[in-house]
Amino acid sequence: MSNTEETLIPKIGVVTEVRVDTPDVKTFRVTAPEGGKVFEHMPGQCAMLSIPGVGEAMFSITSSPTNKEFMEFSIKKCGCLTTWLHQMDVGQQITVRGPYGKCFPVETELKGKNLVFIAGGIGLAPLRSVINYCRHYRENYGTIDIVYGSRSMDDLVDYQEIQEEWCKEAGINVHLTIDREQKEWDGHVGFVPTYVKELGFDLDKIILICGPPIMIKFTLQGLEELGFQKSQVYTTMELRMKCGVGKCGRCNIGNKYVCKDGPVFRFDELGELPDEY
Amino acid sequence: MFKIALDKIDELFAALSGNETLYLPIEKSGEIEFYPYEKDAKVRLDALHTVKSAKDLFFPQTENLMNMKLDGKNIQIEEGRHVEDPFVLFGVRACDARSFDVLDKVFLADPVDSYYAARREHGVIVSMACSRPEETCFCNVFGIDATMPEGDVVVWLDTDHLYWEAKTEKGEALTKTVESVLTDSDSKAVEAQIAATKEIMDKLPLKDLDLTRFTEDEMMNIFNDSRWAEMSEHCLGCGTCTFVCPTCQCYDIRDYDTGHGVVRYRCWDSCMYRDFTRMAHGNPRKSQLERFRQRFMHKLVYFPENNDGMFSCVGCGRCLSKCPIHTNIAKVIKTMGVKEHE
Amino acid sequence: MQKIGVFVCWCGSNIAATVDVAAVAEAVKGEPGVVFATDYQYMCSEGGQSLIKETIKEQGLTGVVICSCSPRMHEATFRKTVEAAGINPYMLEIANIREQCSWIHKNKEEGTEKAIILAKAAVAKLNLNTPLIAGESRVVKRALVIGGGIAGIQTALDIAEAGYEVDIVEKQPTIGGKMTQIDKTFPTLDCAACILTPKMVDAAQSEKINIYSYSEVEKVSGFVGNFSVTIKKKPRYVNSDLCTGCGACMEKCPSKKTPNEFNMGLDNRTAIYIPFAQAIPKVPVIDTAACLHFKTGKCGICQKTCSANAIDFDQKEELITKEYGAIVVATGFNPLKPTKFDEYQYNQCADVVTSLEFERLMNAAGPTKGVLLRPSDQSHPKKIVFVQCVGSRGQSCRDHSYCSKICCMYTAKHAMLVRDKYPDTDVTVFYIDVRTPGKNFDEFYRRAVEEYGVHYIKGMVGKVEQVDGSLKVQASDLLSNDQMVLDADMVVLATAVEPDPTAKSLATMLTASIDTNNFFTEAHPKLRPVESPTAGVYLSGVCQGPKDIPETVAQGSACAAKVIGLLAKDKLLSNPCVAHSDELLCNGCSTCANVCAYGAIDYVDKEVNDHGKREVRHIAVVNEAVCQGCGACTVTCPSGAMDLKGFANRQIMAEVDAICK
Amino acid sequence: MREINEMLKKKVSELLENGTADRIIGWQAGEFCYDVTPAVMRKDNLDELFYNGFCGANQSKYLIQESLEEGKVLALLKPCDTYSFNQLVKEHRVNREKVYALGIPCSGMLDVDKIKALGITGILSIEDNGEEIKVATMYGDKTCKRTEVLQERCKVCKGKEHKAYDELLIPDEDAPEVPNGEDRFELVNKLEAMTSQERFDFWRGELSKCIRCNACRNVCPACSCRTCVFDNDNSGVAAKSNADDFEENMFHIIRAFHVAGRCTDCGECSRVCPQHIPLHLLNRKFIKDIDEFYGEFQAGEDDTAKGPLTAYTEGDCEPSIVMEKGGEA
Amino acid sequence: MQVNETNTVNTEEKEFTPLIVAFCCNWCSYAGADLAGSSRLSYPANVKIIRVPCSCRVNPLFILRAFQRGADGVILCGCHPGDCHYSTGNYYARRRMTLLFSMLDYLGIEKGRTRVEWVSAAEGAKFSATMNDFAATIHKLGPNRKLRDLRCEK
Repeated sequence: MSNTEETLIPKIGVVTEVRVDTPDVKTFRVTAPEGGKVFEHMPGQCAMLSIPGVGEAMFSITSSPTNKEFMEFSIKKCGCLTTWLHQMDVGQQITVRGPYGKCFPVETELKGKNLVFIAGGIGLAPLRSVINYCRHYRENYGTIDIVYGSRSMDDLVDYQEIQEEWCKEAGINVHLTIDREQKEWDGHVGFVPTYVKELGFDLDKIILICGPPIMIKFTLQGLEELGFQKSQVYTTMELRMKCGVGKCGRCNIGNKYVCKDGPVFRFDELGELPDEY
Repeated sequence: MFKIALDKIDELFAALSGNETLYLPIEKSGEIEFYPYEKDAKVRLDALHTVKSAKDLFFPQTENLMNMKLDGKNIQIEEGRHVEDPFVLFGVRACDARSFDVLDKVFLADPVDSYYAARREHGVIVSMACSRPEETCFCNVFGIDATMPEGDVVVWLDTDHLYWEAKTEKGEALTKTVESVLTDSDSKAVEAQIAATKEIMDKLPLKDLDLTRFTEDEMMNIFNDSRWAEMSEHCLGCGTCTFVCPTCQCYDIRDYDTGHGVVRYRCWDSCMYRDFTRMAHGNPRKSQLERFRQRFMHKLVYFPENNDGMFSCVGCGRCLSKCPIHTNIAKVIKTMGVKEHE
Repeated sequence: MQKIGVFVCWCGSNIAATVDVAAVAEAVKGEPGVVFATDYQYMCSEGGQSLIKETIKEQGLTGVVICSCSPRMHEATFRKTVEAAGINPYMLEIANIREQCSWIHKNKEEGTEKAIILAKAAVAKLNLNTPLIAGESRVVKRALVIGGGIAGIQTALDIAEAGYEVDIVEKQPTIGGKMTQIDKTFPTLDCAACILTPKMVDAAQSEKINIYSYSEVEKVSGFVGNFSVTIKKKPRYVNSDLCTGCGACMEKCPSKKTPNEFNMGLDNRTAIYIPFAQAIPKVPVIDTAACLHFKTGKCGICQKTCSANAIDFDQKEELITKEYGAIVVATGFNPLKPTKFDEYQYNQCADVVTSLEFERLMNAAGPTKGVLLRPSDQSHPKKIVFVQCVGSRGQSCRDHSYCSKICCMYTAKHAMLVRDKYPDTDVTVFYIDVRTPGKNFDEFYRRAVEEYGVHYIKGMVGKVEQVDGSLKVQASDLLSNDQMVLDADMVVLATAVEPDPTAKSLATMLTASIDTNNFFTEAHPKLRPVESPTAGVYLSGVCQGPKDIPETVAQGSACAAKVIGLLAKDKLLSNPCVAHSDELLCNGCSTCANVCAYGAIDYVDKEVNDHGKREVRHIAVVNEAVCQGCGACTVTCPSGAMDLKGFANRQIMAEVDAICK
Repeated sequence: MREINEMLKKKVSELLENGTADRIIGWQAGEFCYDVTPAVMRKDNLDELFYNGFCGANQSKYLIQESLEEGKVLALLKPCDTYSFNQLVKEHRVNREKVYALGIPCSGMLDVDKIKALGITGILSIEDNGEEIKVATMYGDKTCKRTEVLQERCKVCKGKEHKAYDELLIPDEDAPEVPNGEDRFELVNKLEAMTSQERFDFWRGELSKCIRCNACRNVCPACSCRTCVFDNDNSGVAAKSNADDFEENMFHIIRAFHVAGRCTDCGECSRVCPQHIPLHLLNRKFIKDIDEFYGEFQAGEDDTAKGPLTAYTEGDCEPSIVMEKGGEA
Repeated sequence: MQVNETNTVNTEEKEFTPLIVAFCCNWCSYAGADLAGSSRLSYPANVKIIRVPCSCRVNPLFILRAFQRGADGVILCGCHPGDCHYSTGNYYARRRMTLLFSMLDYLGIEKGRTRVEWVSAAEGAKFSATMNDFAATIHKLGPNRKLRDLRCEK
């Protein structure tokens, strides 16, 4: 049985690399002070990061557990803490605790399945971990499709990795789209929900989706029109959290605690919960 | 069973506070709370309730978790935990005594909250039977017997004696330390008092509150009940009900920069507060209706669903007398306990 | 996180003698954000400044702390320095370790310790600084002068002289103001008209000056450099472009019984009239209240008479909106009408007159052609009593508490003129004090007493009574403590100067402030006497407080100099350390606007996005071009929505924290 | 009271019927005889409307939100509520156009906590005959004097005149008088007469009870900020609990300061405090100082007057006046 | 209930040097302090000046903050009434501070710990004399114990 000493008391992490992904998203590489990962995790799990004196918040771990050297967090600047995080340089220490929550069922329900990842904007962050995990254990999974959209070309997170690794890898179909026409862009233009419908996936696939609420809402509608069941779709949620262990009450929705029972939910499970997310 | 004459009760308190801190209802500046016993303290065993509940002793309103020192880019963490000293909590009413069970479900569930666990372990609870309930009492609704509270030791008071009975090993151990001031007693006086109290309890106006809907009806039916709107309409969004409640356990973790380090502490929080779930880009509970509903849904539906039907309310009635606008859980149970359009 | 460089100046031995500068540099190295710290002999020298610039580039600094002399000394210098190296000039903080440390402490240990704390406070503040950019706004190269009296004319002429356009708005049909009604001026006794009318002509003929007579300011918006003013041109019913000013219409007008304002109602005028012969513009105006055409629909004789076809009964009120860079208030004064002073019988006796009425009675162009005659029976008064301080320096509600300043002198002038022209007339002046500060003023007053034999009695007039066509004046002599009753043929009341009644509404339009007496308040009573606290609004003449003509003209010119200084700029750079209201926190309660001396806070309805909730709210918005950055609003705002850039709550608290560490 | 209750019901239903307003904020009976709750009612549930000696809550703060909503709301204002109402209108927090203010008479409101403090517990019903309060309890019938259990604010009633209204239920001159012989500054004077240390101990005792539930703030019609500085994490002073004695002082000093010159002395802060901290004594101190230093001022007397902290005179007293005044050092 | 882990350090053992925070308006008093400096008129080194644009910028929060963090005295200096650079700022400050100080006194905080002085840019001597006097007053009052935050103690 673990107790508070391991949950509320954080560990120290060191920022070893800062990557500017988009004008408002940076990816931070974090290791333990002595090197190596601060802790192990599974794809979809989260960690509480904090700058002492500023605040603490939950972020999904965007790197794959298969990476044994470091963890990565892609963070969009939107509030007080994230603004501070964005000001960090290499060498800065932060506090890290976790891992929290349930992961995507990569070792159970998803195993052997054909997967479609649908992401919008910063929503790629939690899915990136799963994608790279599945790439690593490629033989365990069927086809992989990735639909990723953003406001513009500049807002695509991890664009380099997408282009240089995912797009080049056999057996992975990457479908990128941006909201509005742009000079340098020769790919698809349009919103993710419509693009998903245009692509029209086979019904034998499992969908993993993450992005802005409005995108999820319309994509889900589209998927249902295509014939998908809610039980075929997984998502991950973002709520305000403090303890991470289902005690502080903040992320309580219905009889679930997102930090502990989530953040990964299947849509048919979510349907039974109050719409307070 | 032991007893001690009330005019000698200071001897009991002196004995109890000999080796460890004794907390009991003491009046200071006109209000009663569990304060450490000291000579000349105004002990108020006659009072039905303290303002804050006894949970404060196990889950204090503010508690340091750790200290952090910053040096350039480096952080050092020092745990702010301290070794818990044993203490006695005296005069806990049946409702508050039950509230510890409710809190245990949260804090002792995996992963255990070691701060809470340490205090639970080090605290001996001396509960006190009720003999003069008030109109706001409805603990019976939750199957609590106010005349026979849970606790390591139970005491009963009549007009001139205090009766003492140990119920657990911890209680027995405590009894040993105070045996010298107690005398043996039979249970007749206590039985008579219990009978008298039960008669009064039958007159309690809220004794018949019906909870069946909360466990039987679908969660979403109750959630979507339109009457939440009118019930919550004038809620001020303050935290009074939450902070006087013996079972509310939401907390916040905050940092305080002292100028030579950062203290990370946790403190009580309230789901009634507007910023409880607010994030930079939005708030899933935008209105007081949603926040109000969350508090009562949690107590009456979500919590029982996860905890074998145990409600997160013990009927102490504090919120009934303290709510600035007199909206409270009794009204919620009465209104929402009946299906809409029935 | 900022990247801060700290530079500790020795100032030769000025600092280094009592502060261990190297220790200061060393001590701040561990502070959050500090990536570089050093000391140097003279930070402000060429070498020191290049050291700063180079370090900024080498270290990629985002902010600089300089520990040196007072920011009042070199803040501007160092701001330029850091700006030259590419960082925002407001990412600079100065720790004052000379004037406020090394120069006052003798013990080096103590001095060093304090310098370290001051440096740390500066670092703590700088960590929260954000780049500030001074706002720029254009300057409309035109000024508006409100009021066409001597103050307004002087200001307008001076501005025009410098080559800028000026509009004068005058509510009367002619410019000239009160000075046109004055006969002679003290202490030289030259004729007012002779010195004023040439200036009026100059104003009318200036290519740069545009006169809106018979017009009023209707609305003012905008701010310094960019005011937009709506002027209401009242209909004259005479086409100014066509009218030749021949006056034939006035001769023929059958309605001749309207009291003549110019002569203080001491004679009558026609319904169509030009106030006086030298009026500018010399275009008549029809008084619709008196005109038979407007009253009955008949008549129209003037129209028939006018050979230029200038009469236009259908003329309508006209609204003109123009932009101005500066606004000058020159609304002047009115003499108090002593209707509430029953003891002087002003309402009852025609021979009790005010000083301005007396001016008209003495004036060659006045109702009596300059012969002093009693209004009641047109006889020569033999005994005249002057009463000073009527409505001034009093305590009761009908009085003003202030001294009207000019009455002593003009009363001396009146007394002297009467004695000069009619030596057989007995002249007595009742006064509280005689106040004659001014060049040649006291000499003037003494001449009145000594050469002209005017009786000055320190005392108050208690009562004036009319008995058989003559006046009995009851008074007390405060020096001899005698009660007396004087016979008089005429009593002249030196009535108080009052701000023009339009002052209050105009002040509201301009968001300029006025005092309890309705005089406009200056930006600083000593150092900025011709500016109002509202940027771009200037004060000329009596609207700011009682003044005589030379003072008025001097202030008019001073005011013009200020306006010219403003208009000479192409752009205004505003101080970026101004207040800013957080739209999500603002309650719209307007408390901040109540304490703003500059009218810099507006309220607007704005859609805001409050954590995902969109709604329209009524909230405060600071006009950055107008805000002066005092911070009064920030403290009055309970929610903390209002904050001051450069001196933000968090920044000041960070300094407090660092000092109290 | 019963008579007024009937008149009120009739008037309200008339005003809702004829479309003067489309809803009303009134009171609804609660579980017990004393726990009256504010409630919005419309034509169809008007019969729940209710007015008795426990309708003390100052409802003017609700009008901030109500006046943002569609339609006109009917507000029932007791004489003392109109002060807060004026103040809110002055600060543009309540849209006057959206409120129809019906002035209702008040003969002093009762404080159930004071009844309980007399040892009367287990209350089943309360009868108020205007002079005496008869309480039926689980432990027998009790009586007490009405003046004994009046709310704090009623003991120093501002009078029966309504300072703002669209209509009065009964003319002010016909309304009952609230016996208000007490000097509202009595306790302030008493504190001022203490030594500094005694005052410190008094306030420490009181403020250390504070549980930071924010009831005082959330009920206060002057504390109408959308986001309080103490809730705003960016303000630098945000706190959720009194982690140190200092924070108890800080919260209450600043709260009193923020409402200084705006507080109408409605006493809601003290009424709702679960710990019965006499918070109104902080506000009254400011009121007393303002009266003494800057001339008598009653916030909410009208909806235009400039507040004493947004005004000044050149001859104002210096802060050093505090050195000469007050208790011993 | 609060649980604080901070140990109370007995500071009385050391010689007491009061910590004084002085808020000075930029236009008059800060310049007055500079003048005191250029005239070499000394005052205790434990007086630390914070520059604000005007005395009306000083929020009661800042003053309480200083005490919280361990200041023993707080003084606010501004232009003389009537001489405010912003014409009216110090009038507001005067009312605010009068009320705040009165409230602190009412709460039992020693009266002498807070002060307002009007010091013009020409009054270097007054600035130094004021600071000397204030420091002496605070020294007499002893350390601020009533309005401090235990967490912030070293």
